[in-house]
Amino acid sequence: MTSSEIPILRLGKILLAGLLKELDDKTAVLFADELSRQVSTVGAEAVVLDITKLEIVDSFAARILVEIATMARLLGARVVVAGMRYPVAITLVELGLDLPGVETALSVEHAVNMLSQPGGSRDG
Amino acid sequence: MTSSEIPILRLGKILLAGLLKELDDKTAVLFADELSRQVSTVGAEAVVLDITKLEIVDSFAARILVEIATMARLLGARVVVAGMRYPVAITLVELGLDLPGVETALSVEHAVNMLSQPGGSRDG
Amino acid sequence: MTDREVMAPGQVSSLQIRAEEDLLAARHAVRAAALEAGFGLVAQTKLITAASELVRNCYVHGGGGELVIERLVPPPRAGLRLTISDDGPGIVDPDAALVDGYSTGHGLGHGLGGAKRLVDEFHLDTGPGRGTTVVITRWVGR
Amino acid sequence: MTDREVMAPGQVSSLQIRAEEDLLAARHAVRAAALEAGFGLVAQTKLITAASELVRNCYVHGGGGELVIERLVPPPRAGLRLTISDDGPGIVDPDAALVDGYSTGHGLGHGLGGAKRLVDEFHLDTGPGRGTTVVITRWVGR
Ligand SMILES: Nc1ncnc2c1ncn2[C@@H]1O[C@H](COP(=O)(O)OP(=O)(O)O)[C@@H](O)[C@H]1O
Ligand SMILES: Nc1ncnc2c1ncn2[C@@H]1O[C@H](COP(=O)(O)OP(=O)(O)O)[C@@H](O)[C@H]1O
Repeated sequence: MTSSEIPILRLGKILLAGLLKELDDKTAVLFADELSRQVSTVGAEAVVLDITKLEIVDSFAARILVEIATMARLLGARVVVAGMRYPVAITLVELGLDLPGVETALSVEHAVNMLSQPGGSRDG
Repeated sequence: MTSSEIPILRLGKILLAGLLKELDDKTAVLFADELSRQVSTVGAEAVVLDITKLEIVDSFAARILVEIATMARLLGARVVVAGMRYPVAITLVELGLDLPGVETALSVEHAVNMLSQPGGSRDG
Repeated sequence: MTDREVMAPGQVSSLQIRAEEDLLAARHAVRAAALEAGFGLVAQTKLITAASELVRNCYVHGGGGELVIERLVPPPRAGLRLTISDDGPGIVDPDAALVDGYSTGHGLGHGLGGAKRLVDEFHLDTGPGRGTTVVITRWVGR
Repeated sequence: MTDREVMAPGQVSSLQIRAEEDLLAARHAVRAAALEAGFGLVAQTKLITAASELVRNCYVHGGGGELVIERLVPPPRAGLRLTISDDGPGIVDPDAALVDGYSTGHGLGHGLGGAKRLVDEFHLDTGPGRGTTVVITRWVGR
């Protein structure tokens, strides 16, 4: 568990974080700080953000996801956003947002498989 | 050692440069000149910029890093920025900067491994 | 949660937007009303997301204000109408503000235009010094 | 380095920004004060970076000026306040200058808006012919 209340688990060189139902400003900032600290200290090569629980992704939350992905990329790690609900995907497209630079996977399992393949592409 | 005081080492077809704690205007310009000269004469295929020591990357330093990457790319070499400290990554994202077109790696070791894999992609 | 029992058809409820926590409360209130009104999962998500964008604008750009939730009953159709209003600085150029990517802050600038696309009816009433009022409506079963 | 001993709580120190080397000296002074005030690693980095942006602006756009470092003690909270001022040409449209990507020079245009996001309080006082003064504050432990 982290100070942001968002659990971050370690799976070898992969960090796995499960976002909660809601993503507010304060939680997001604490989580981003904690995650980048862990990427750096653990030497994580990839981060999987499990957003299965997230019911709403508005432009604010979308910005946060992109910022977290950018931060991890600057440190040299890949970020995969996994498990987006289909109403969320439909809504994001209608908002005109497409999470630039963020890789995606159907589920955490898919994300981990994708990351274990040596030839996995680096860009979403 | 180079005239810019930033050491540039050669590892086969890779040039490895270790930036210091601070990156000022004059050093940056001298370093960029020296680096592009060496990329060209050595026929380097890649450049690894080790920024492990760099404690602050403001928008000036970010511009320099992007300019060096662009310069090397124009000469046909890849550039990987390695070892960014996590407070620096957090701060850069808050500044709204993301080093476009610059590849990144967790450490120099990761960068060199990444560059030795034939299938390594070119963009982050 | 007793949220699901709060609104009968035709009823109106309102909520003050004064603090960061009110954004979450607003979302919960809209979700409860949308469930009650019988919206499907996608329609619900769209409406809550639109509300989230507008309530955040009301808080961030308008300095706070109010959300009114109105349950519309037939005739002509069942639906939900949300009114988000503030007495903030208003928007000087509303047409520009509706364009994707336009933001005077650190936002993505997709909130206003995006919210408009997510609902069936959208009315924006604003001007310099007049505050901002947005009324959005979504009908059930479309 | 004896930098770490220079500032007692409540103390004020100042530094002239006249040459390129002063940018480095300014950063060192802010770092020493931030360490002394008890900021964590991330907060320190944010504050020094914000100072670096503003001191560079003071030098590049303002033709040089002054940095004042003020150690704030409780009440209400411990913190650091930096005042960066110059008698340069000033900024004609401060709102535009705060927008990311706006630059009248060769910069990235993220300095002013970025610095604002990196601190807890930000005050910009400027106008054509009036010079530019920026006051930023960051509190310890947030
Ligand atoms: N309630 C409001 N009061 C004042 N200005 C507003 C309000 N809502 C929106 N605006 C203005 O319209 C712009 C665009 O809004 P929006 O599309 O939601 O983008 P964002 O909120 O991401 O900046 C805002 O940047 C702001 O200048
Ligand atoms: N101290 C200053 N004096 C005069 N103009 C300034 C000053 N600081 C900033 N500006 C103006 O504001 C613009 C935006 O500043 P900033 O966001 O820091 O971007 P940059 O410095 O990269 O151009 C500058 O290009 C300049 O026109």
